[in-house]
Amino acid sequence: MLEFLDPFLKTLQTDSGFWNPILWGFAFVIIFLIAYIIRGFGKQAYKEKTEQTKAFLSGNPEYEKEQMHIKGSNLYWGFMEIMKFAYDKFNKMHNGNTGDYVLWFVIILGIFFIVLGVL
Amino acid sequence: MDFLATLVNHSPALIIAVPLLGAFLTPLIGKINGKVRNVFVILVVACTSFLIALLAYNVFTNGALSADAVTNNIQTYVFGAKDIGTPAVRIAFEVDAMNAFMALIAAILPLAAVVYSWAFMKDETGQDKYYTLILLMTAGMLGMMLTGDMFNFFVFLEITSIATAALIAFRIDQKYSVQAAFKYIVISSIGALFVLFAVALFYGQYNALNMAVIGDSIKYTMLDKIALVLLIASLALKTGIAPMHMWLPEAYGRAPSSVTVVIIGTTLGSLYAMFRMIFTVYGKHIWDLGKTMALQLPQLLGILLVALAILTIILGVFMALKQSDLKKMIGFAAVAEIGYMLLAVGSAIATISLNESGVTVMTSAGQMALKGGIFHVLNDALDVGLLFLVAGAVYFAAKETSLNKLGGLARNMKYTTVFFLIGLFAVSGLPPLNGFASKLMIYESTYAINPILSIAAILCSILLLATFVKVFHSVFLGPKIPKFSNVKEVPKSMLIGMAIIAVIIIFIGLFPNLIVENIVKPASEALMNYGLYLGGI
Amino acid sequence: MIYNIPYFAVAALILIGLYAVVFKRNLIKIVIGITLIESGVNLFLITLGFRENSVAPIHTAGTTEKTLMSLPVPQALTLTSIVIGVAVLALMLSLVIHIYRHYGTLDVRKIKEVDE
Amino acid sequence: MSEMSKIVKTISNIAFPLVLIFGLYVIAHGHLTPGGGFQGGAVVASACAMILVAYGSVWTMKKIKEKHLSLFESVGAIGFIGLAFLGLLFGLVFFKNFLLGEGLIFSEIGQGLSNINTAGVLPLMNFAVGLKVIAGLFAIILVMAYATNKLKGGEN
Repeated sequence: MLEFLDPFLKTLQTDSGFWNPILWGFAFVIIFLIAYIIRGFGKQAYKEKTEQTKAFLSGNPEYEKEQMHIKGSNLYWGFMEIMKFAYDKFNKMHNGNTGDYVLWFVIILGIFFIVLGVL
Repeated sequence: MDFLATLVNHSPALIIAVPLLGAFLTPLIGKINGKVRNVFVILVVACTSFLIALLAYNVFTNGALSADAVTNNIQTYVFGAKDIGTPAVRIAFEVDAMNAFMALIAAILPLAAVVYSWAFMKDETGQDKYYTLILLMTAGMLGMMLTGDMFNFFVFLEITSIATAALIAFRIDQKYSVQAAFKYIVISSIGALFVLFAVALFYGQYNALNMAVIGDSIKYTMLDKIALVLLIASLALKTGIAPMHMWLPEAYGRAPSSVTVVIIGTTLGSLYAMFRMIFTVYGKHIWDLGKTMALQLPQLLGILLVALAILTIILGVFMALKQSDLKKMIGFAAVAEIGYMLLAVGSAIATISLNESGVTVMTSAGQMALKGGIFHVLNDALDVGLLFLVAGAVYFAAKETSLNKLGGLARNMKYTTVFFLIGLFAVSGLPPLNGFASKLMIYESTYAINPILSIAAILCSILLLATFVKVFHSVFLGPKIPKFSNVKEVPKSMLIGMAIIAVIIIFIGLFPNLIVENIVKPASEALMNYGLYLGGI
Repeated sequence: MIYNIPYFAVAALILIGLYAVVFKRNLIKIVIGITLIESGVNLFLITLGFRENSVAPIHTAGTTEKTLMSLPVPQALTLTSIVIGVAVLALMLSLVIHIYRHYGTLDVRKIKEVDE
Repeated sequence: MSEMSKIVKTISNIAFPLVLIFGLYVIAHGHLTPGGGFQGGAVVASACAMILVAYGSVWTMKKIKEKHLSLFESVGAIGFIGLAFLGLLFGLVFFKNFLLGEGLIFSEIGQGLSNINTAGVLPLMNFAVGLKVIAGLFAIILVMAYATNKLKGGEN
């Protein structure tokens, strides 16, 4: 009766594995339940909306709510700092100059010529 | 002959003709009323999508609707001939499973775009021109994806470029969009001219313009090598493969979002053309290793493409992480996604080798990579398209795209946030959405080919996730910002436009096998069995 | 030999055009470079269709059927390419006008986005 | 662009109809001689451009509105595509030359090498393309001239 569902429910077979979102969904639900149960074992003394939930900034005064939002460019600051050597080069590449964009095309054309044409 | 069969037989021509006619009628209808025009445009695009669906169904089932014009899953259409399907020295459309697959992508994107534009473009002037150009662009994109004629391909490429450049500069009062459009038209006209040069090289040698005829008679002379180089390099330029990708984030970022969705389709059309050139036009030399020397064409080409692909992924992801403008960031992410497709297909080409019995085969890992790459084309179009529509919705609601100024929008824009989360999960390859299925295929097969490739791909995918988490944090989460406290949810038509794509993403995510078996596998086989395409005309 | 001269012209035109696009800073000169590349490609197409001692492929009352004619197909292709070229040229020039209006300069190094 | 001297105006007045007729000739003989819709259209548009140069963009803009030109342009394009659709309707193939040999206009085959009454829908398509090119090119030139004029005005 439900044969028309068969093609929908078949598993995607790859060479060494498989992927079935429906099975994954079941597993997800089970793991979520387990996690929820574990959460139940947490500290009972924790109460919401009391002193406990207030931010503690090493004694500094708390900012206004509007100023607390971390702006986009401040995220991943450490990563950018470490990768600075790469970003310097990348920024130089993306200099917004049309001529340089075409120059890259000519360079790639040359590389392809050398690799495919001569070899 | 009943009506449906006639319609299906003529669908390759009608798919181009309907949007073209619609494009030229739009300014006239626009004189009546804005709403009538919008309904008309949506009807035209819906009609086109319906025709594409018919054509694709007919091709994938090898003539279930009309068996007349289809042989071996290939439907041909010769313009102006006595009878459709007669071989003649005319412009011919040849639609095999790969073309049909690409056309299906091109059926979804413009539909979502025009539905979305209803509200998105409501307050703009020059909407007649906008809709005309969108329809022209759709026609050009579909032409690129369906044509079987080299010169015709060039013409459609240029039609698409011109319409796209004009649309990127649609907000002509913003200086960044004008300069992005100028860069786009310079880059794309140079790319198209080199394609034309390659076409001329073919014509000079084989006296033919039809892809199948050229592929049948190709000899791989020195001139053919030059033509191959020109074709691959210029189509890579048009696709936005690093280090020639710099125009892409600017063009994607500065065009109105509804336009960007269609530009994704045109970019993928160029990518498709590259695959078609490599696998079909040069098919004889990719698959015929007996004669060539120690260093063989598929390996060389594959390694080159994989190197470019890795560069594309890394550059795209790293630059995306750094951006502070929402739309430009998604643009760089789109570059990285293109890298994944090229990685898969390049490594598939590199695995072509002679087996023990002296027959050229692609290893099973290579076939899986090819399937994954083609599947990823569909997924990328949908995921990145959805993200751009969300970015457009954010711009529409808050009139701001800078990540440094936005914040806390999830409070007022619930649906948009949900759509963004769907796009985020899909584009960064998290289960259970569609991006995961195709990326799994790519990782697994490239791991079998060379582990380093797949490790790099996975690492970059994680960075991609980090990028979009940054967007999610800085745009949607966080406290209410006073400037955006009055922001409202976007109008219904924009939500419907996003929902069209989101529903398809979830559907593919839940039933990946259905898509892979019925659509992706025939498409990859169509690329591998070049002989069928050559025999089509 | 004399018939090879157009091919040298083709190479020269394309290279000069690329040089102009890559190294010139004035937007108008970049546009000129693109049209140079385009004329190079068009010249190439036309040259491919030429046959020795042939006449233009026009049927008028005077020509007999047996006259050797150049191939008409490349000429049709060239014509299409010229038509497209006109459209691209018009679009590029109008974009240049708008760029000049916004930036007040035609120097390509100053036409760029600035990250805030 | 401001208007030019009386000499230029007079000469362009004389030359304008000649150029116009030559352009129309090229369009009409498109299926017999080199030329056709685009070439003839470009010639006619160049005649219009000559008027534009002689009389200045402001004057021309008063006489001819860009809106009307773009209307003509869409009519030409619709004519072209419509003829292709008629091929589908009457000849069962898109772009089919359905007029050929039917006894209507432009229907003869052969019968002398410079017979203008031949080639089926091709002359009609040439007319459509010609209309589109005249309107399109002239609109481009007009708008550009007007825009650069305004640009100069803005600087002063």
